[in-house]
Amino acid sequence: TAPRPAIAQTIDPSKSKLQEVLKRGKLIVGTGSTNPPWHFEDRSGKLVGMDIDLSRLLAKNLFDDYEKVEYVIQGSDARIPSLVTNKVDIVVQWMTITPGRAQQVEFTHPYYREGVGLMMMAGGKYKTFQEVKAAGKSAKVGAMQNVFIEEWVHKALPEAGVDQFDSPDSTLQALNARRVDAYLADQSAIRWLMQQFPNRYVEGGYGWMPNSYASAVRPGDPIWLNWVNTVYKEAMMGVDFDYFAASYKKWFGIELTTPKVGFPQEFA
Amino acid sequence: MTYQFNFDVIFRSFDKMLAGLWLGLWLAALSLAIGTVIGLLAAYGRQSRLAPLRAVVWTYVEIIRNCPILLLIFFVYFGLPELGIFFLGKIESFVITLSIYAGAYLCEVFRAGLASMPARYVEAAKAIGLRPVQRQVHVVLPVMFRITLPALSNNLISLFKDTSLAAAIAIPELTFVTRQINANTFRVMESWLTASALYLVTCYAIAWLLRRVERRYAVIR
Amino acid sequence: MAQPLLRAIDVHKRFGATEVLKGIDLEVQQGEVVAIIGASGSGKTTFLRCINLLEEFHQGEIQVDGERIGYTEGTHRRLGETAISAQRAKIGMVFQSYNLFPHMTAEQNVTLGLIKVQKRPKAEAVETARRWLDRVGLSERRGHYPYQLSGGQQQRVAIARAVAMEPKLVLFDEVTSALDPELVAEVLAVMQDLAKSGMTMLVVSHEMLFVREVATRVVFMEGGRIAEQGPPDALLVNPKSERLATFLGRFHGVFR
Amino acid sequence: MAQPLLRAIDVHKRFGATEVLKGIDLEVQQGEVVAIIGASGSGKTTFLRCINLLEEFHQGEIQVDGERIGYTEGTHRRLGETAISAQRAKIGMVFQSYNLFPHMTAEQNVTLGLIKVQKRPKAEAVETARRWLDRVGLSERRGHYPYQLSGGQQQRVAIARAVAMEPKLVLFDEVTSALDPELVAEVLAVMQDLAKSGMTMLVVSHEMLFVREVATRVVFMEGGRIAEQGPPDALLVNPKSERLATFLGRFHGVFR
Amino acid sequence: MFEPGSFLYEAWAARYGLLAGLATTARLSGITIVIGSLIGILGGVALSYGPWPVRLLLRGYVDAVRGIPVLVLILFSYYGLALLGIQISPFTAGVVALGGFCGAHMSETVRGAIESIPIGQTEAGKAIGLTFWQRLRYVLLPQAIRRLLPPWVNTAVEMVKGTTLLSIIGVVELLLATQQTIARNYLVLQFYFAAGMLYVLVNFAISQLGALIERRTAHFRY
Ligand SMILES: Nc1ncnc2c1ncn2[C@@H]1O[C@H](COP(=O)(O)OP(=O)(O)OP(=O)(O)O)[C@@H](O)[C@H]1O
Ligand SMILES: Nc1ncnc2c1ncn2[C@@H]1O[C@H](COP(=O)(O)OP(=O)(O)OP(=O)(O)O)[C@@H](O)[C@H]1O
Ligand SMILES: [Mg+2]
Ligand SMILES: [Mg+2]
Repeated sequence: TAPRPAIAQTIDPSKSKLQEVLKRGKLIVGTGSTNPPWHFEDRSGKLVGMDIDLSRLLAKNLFDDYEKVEYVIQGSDARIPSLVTNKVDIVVQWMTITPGRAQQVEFTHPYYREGVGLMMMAGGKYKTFQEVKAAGKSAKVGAMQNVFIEEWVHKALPEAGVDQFDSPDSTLQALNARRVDAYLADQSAIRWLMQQFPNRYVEGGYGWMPNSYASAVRPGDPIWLNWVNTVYKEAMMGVDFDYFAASYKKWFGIELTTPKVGFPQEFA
Repeated sequence: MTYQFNFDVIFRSFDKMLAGLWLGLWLAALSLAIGTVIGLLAAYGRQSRLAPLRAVVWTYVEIIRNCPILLLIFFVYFGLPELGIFFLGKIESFVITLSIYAGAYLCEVFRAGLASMPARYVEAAKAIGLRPVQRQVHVVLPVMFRITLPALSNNLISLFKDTSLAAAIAIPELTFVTRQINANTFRVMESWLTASALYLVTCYAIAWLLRRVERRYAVIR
Repeated sequence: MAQPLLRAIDVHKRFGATEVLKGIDLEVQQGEVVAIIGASGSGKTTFLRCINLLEEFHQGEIQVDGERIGYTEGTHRRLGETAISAQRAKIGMVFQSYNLFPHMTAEQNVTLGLIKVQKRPKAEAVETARRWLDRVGLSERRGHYPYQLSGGQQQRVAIARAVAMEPKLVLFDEVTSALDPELVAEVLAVMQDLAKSGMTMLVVSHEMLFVREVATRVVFMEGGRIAEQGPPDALLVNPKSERLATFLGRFHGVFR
Repeated sequence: MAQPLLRAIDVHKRFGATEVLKGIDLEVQQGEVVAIIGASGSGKTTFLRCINLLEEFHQGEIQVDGERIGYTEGTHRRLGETAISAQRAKIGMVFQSYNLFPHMTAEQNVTLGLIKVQKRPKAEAVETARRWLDRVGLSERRGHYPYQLSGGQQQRVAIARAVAMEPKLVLFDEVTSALDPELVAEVLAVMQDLAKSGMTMLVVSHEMLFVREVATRVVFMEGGRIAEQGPPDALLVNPKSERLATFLGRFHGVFR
Repeated sequence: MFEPGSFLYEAWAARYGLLAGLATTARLSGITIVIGSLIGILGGVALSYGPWPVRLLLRGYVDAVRGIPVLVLILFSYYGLALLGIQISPFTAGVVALGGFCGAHMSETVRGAIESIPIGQTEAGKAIGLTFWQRLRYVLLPQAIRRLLPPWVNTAVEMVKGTTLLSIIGVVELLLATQQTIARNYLVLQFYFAAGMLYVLVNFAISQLGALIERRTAHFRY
């Protein structure tokens, strides 16, 4: 075959998702509705959470209106198909970046670094990570389904048994029903639960297995990806920092320090 | 069409899928066996002269048949231990759930079978002097089983399809394995296509086998 | 006269409010072949079913071989199921619709009662079954299931099943009416053969030609009572009562 | 002689490889009552079903009232469903198993064809149905469903349903063989009444007594062919062929 | 008893969401059952009387759809169709998948019911000159209804239960609405139990309705 010129696709800006969204007048976001503090319904039935705040920020930067978002609620299984089949403009749904997934979708800048930890019943058999570890084979850990999950658990707890569930509330229920001794979850989720039920659970006091959360878009559209990245970066480092910091405080209880002025920290 | 199919990642995990399929078959067969016993007892219970017994069986059948099985699985697995009633592993608790579920359906199947049992067979059995239990064992049950065989095979097939719900409590049958592959590769289309082909082929195989059994034991009435 | 094999004394039977049997008295001696004729609804089938305890009756008494059937005294205390089963085993019954067990071969149909009721060893039961199937001309069909047999063959298996247990009395309820004329002939031949061998039989039939050929005595039932009885030639050719004459109307010219 | 109402010319019919009708030729005049007798399997039912187009035949031709039935030419071009339905409407048929519509009352069974096929106004159809139900002695039962009627009554409704449409020809297939003698008498009376009124009928029956009473001509079928025919008294009493004599064997003593 | 965190308080707080979920479940089931029944009647008649190519095609549809778990059908109608360029809402995709599933089962039911009617009925209809459609309309279907009703009710109940699977493509029906409530208050058992009872109630009502119609049409026997 003939050698292809180095820049085969000259990018036509008018074909970008960005133009499509602007013309449409609203943003279509794929997300979930059952995973606090990321995306869930509050008592009034409104979707709220960290992922929702980010979606609203995107809308504000597109249309100067936080409300111009249409949420397509979907299960975790649906995150990639709905992008591939063009059902949504972007998926903002606590997506862990993996190189495997990156072969099919393009990830934005990460907006949260997550680790996993253990949570146990306050009156349960074990109260700390160390106790679980010491229990060895006789301890059983419950976790959300994920192909790496056994590997992750065994990194810190080489002998513990693992039970996998397909939703966070099933997993939590397994802990409540004492089907498992400890609940392995994202530390953000554990923090949230501890906050919701102050005396019911105890936290293991150890976190491991860092992984990054980002949004994802359909591959092959650098203009759209770049625009979303710009919004995310300026939320973490620039003009929208106050909004972003307020969300962090609200959902994770984390106080962010104001980015230093001077040399841009991200390139330091 | 913009999507590029890629089955390689699926076939790398194909042995796991087959193991999941095999497990599902076992769960279905076991549940059918236990469900048959429950269903038979319940069917006789509904014909009982004791009104309270009839009422209990009726309530059991109506509640179980009308409740989504996913919710039943949750109750048995999560609910009973929290209420301090029972403690079982996930496989056991799933088999119990599915058996109770199957029992409710089979109760209706057997009841219909008993009702459509021509009275003349019982009379012929009486006429040669068989005692009540002998009449049930040698005439009523064998004939009823043959009459209900098609319904039994349908039930086995739907039980097999229902084992896909065991994924909800982390039993590694086919659906669970497929979801695992999804979570890893996000090849959702490919993995579900493969899984449904496996389901379809298996259902056909079961149906074909059972039709042979039906033909073997057919009763021309 | 010897003790009658069957004695029915004033048997009454109701379905709900309607009385179907209004006092049947009948004695049948060992070796007799008694045919019961009568209009539809006159109670013939019901009477046979009472003898075999497939129906309960409400008054009167039935004795078979001197033993009271179904009740310990009057019609108040019904016997237990086990005792009743034992009594039924002494009475054979052949049904209009054959009622063969559809999941068993001809041979298994015959051996079931021999093995489970009479507790005979399996080998002996099979031996007996084969002898009887032979006698009704079905030795080659013993491995066949009922649906593989013609109506006449099924009915002959049913007869073998009943008589193989060597009952004191065999009841036949319209055993030929589901059959076409050629199959009727098959069954008729078997029954005549049995009659000759001295078996006591009670036969309900609508087929007057058949009745005349097989019966030693004919009983005419009418409205739940026995209206007339006598030897076939006398009864069928010269009916005494008006009602029987009407009933036989169509055959009147035939039996001369 | 007038044009025959029914003319069958060399009718052949196969089921798979076996030829069941091997060339039937028959002419029936207006007002005749022709009985068809013969051994089981000789093709009687099949012939009736060919006339009414419930079976396709493979060779030959059938005409009813001068009109070729079922095919436009030879046996190659079968008529369309609508045309066939129209032809069937001119031929009544009464089945052995009655085949009443179980979800309709006696009256509705009779009016269905009048209203939907003959497009008569409802009131007139009901009027006609009542007249016919009256005539077969069922005026009081017209509101009853089939399961509420006895076999004889059901069969009479079936006859009313067939004749109410005033067909040129009525086919009866063993209409009495599911009935007991008294019910047979009921149906026989109705048929004799119809015969007297000049209706053309083709009657298949195993009941020789019945045949002798009702038929003006008897046709004996044997192995898919018409073997012998003639007036009943001649044919039944003095059969010419050996085969018919054997067939009549059991009745031989009867018809003297 | 009524403080935040108690079941009654949370249930009251979530009432609109749960009722909306129930309404979606009802609407979905209703539409699905109607569509499925229409497909079923046409499919059943075609399976019994259609020319062989039609029968073959339908047989393929019926057998395939009945051999695949409903969940997979749902994923196909939502994402599979999208791959072919047909974009439909999750609700519509649910209707397509469940309606197709229901239709396959109903076709089989209708075929069975029609074929269980003795051949003599068809012949008697022919003998008085009724055309094909008249026989269907006046003789076969009225009798088939009776045999149809019990399996029809069963399938209807299955459909109601099957709507739970649409939560995966984001149709907020009763189960997903329940899960959304649970995600907020973690009263897992209580809310699953409540949802279960709602399903039982709805389905029980359907069965009772079926039984009522059955009694109404029981004015004849065989
Ligand atoms: N189970 C029943 N319930 C109510 N009535 C019944 C029952 N069985 C029979 N009868 C009625 O009892 C009467 C006698 O019935 P039976 O069957 O003994 O008559 P039959 O002489 O054998 O008539 P057929 O010649 O028609 O067989 C009939 O009027 C019948 O309707
Ligand atoms: N649908 C069919 N397929 C194959 N063979 C058939 C079919 N219908 C009838 N036959 C055969 O055709 C022959 C004639 O049958 P038909 O029913 O016409 O006989 P018949 O004279 O009416 O007998 P019967 O007195 O028993 O009613 C029989 O050998 C029968 O087995
Ligand atoms: Mg009787
Ligand atoms: Mg015939």
